[in-house]
Amino acid sequence: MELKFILESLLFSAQKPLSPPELRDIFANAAAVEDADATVKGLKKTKDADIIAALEEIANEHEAAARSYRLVCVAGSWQFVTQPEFAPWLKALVGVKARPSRLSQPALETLAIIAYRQPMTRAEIEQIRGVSVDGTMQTLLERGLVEQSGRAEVIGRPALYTTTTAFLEYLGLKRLEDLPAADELRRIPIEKPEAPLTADPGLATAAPAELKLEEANEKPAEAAPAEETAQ
Amino acid sequence: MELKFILESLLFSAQKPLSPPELRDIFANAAAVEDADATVKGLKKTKDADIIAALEEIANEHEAAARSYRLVCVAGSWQFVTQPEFAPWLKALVGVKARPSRLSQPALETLAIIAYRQPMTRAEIEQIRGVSVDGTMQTLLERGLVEQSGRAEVIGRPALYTTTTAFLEYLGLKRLEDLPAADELRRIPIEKPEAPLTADPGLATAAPAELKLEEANEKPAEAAPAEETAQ
Amino acid sequence: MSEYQVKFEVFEGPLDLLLYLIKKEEVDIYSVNLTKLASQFIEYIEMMREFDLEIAGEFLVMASTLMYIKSRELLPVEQQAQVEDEEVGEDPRWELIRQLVEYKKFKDAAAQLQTLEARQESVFPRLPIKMQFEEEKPTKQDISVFDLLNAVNAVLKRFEKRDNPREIFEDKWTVSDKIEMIVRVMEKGAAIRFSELFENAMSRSEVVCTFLALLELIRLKQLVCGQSSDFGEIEISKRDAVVPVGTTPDATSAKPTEVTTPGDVESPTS
Repeated sequence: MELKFILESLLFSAQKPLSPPELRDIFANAAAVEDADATVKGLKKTKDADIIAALEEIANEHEAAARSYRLVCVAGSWQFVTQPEFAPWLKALVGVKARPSRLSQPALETLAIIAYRQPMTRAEIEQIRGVSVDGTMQTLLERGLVEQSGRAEVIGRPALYTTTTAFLEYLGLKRLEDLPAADELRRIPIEKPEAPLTADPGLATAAPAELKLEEANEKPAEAAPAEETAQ
Repeated sequence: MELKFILESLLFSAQKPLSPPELRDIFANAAAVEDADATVKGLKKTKDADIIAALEEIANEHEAAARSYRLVCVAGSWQFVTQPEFAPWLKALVGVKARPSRLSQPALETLAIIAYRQPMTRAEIEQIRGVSVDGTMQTLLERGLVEQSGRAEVIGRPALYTTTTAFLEYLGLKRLEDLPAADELRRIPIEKPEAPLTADPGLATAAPAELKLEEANEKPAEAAPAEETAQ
Repeated sequence: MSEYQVKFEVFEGPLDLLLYLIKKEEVDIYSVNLTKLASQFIEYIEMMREFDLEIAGEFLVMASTLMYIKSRELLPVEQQAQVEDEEVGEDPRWELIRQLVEYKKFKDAAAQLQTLEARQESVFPRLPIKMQFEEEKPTKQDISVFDLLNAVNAVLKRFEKRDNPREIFEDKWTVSDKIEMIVRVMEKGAAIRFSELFENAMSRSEVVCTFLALLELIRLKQLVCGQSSDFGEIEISKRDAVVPVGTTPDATSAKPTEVTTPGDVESPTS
């Protein structure tokens, strides 16, 4: 039996890269078994140099065979590896999650609203965005960027949403206060509508409101605390 | 990129045997990734038949290459395995395989009868073996090598037994058809010779010319149907 | 005798014993002398009795079958035929041969399964080194604070349009003013901190204008933003030599999706 193929079978089955000394030890251990046959015993003292020469020969043969894998030596240890062009399928095999696509504009807007005005109910967000946010909220929740953090003390007790630690990590922020222009943007008052739909269970505490930039100058103090204490 | 090599790289990297449907799913998952390129997307709907054909081609190529490993199909799933002659060194590498103890002679005989003639009732098995099979059936059932698979439509409705996927795995078989000498054993054409048995005391009972074991192969057609309907 | 004694333990049943006896005679099953075989079998049973071994029922049943066959064989041919006519079933000789042949085939098959079983013990499946792909969870490149601010802006803009058509943006500051201001500040060359841009802001509207101006400049690739570390402050620097801003863009034309690309945000401060 050729030394080459024995080495190949070992590297083929090994769960880690093997160095010539490790391979040599395997030959010695195999020969130490009680019922080891002559071939096994004969390879007991295989020299490192012979092992290396055989490994190089195997590597060359696999290179020439040009299949989907190669035998490579990394830092003195040998292992079989697949060729890089198969990565897309191998990722699907090992279950590496596909890189999530960039957040859509609606999702970003929803996230921004929650980030600057948390905690918010879904109805409040929808009031500001003017559209349903079911889909985008789902995305944000799935990605762990926002989470439910209690319930508003209003009719229907709707869920309140806040951003998560993961959200801060994604943005590389230490804390929410580090959001750019956080103070300013947070203080933009959200006024209650003239005829608040208080009976609507979907509506939340801070009745969704108008965002009047110019009015912010006139009365910044009143609206701000309510929003900020919630954080 | 060839389908063949993609499949090879997958089986080369998989931690367990993969079936054609599992491989097909990997193709679909790889294609679902956002930045999947045209090749990856193009293989999205690879058919099982194409996968199987490619797998068989790979297996043949490795057989022909006659290296230390092969691609094999066991119970419908494909995996790379090393050739048995390298076992002494692989045992030194990974340790002796954790495998249940070998089957006893009675268990093997009972298993063989079920494997070739399934489905079988206990009484039919005992008819062939000439002894009770209670103990061995118990062993085979406990080891998951055979299972009950319905009841025979005869008086008493006795249980019918068949072999399991674990049986194929235990013996490293692709499918039941690959059992050694399967054709011959399934339809043993043991026919009563046309010439009456000799009545002379001390002489051979049967007319030997008519009843040679080898002849079983030559005239399977007549006896076969009766045997095969039992399956 | 001693041979039987040793062998007895491994006979699976009467058929197994019969096959052993046939094999010992070195004849084909079909050519075996059943009379002789019957004698040997019964002799064996007798011996088992002598040794006080428990004899399984199957062996006794087989012994009686063999005795019957033997007695038949000893009858003259004419009488034998008569007996045969009276019988309902198969010729017991043939029946026994058939059973032996069939059992022999499965015994051989069992041996082949045993070979496969032994072979499988030596077959090692490849258990590859676990692959490691770099974790590709979203990083800060996926969402930047600018995306976020931009989104806020988009919301604010739409909100105003929808609910306050009559309200007029307080025009104290314009986005173009702020663009010019930022360009002026940046001409000095050094990178500045994001917060510096807002240090002197007097009102919300000024903050928003400044911010929109910044976004616009990033969009026009005049400026780049980045963080030197994950929790570092955002820094703004010039992309390269100042390119005069041709037309002052309208702030609303700064479509959010165009504002930053991951690459822009990512670029480290030089």
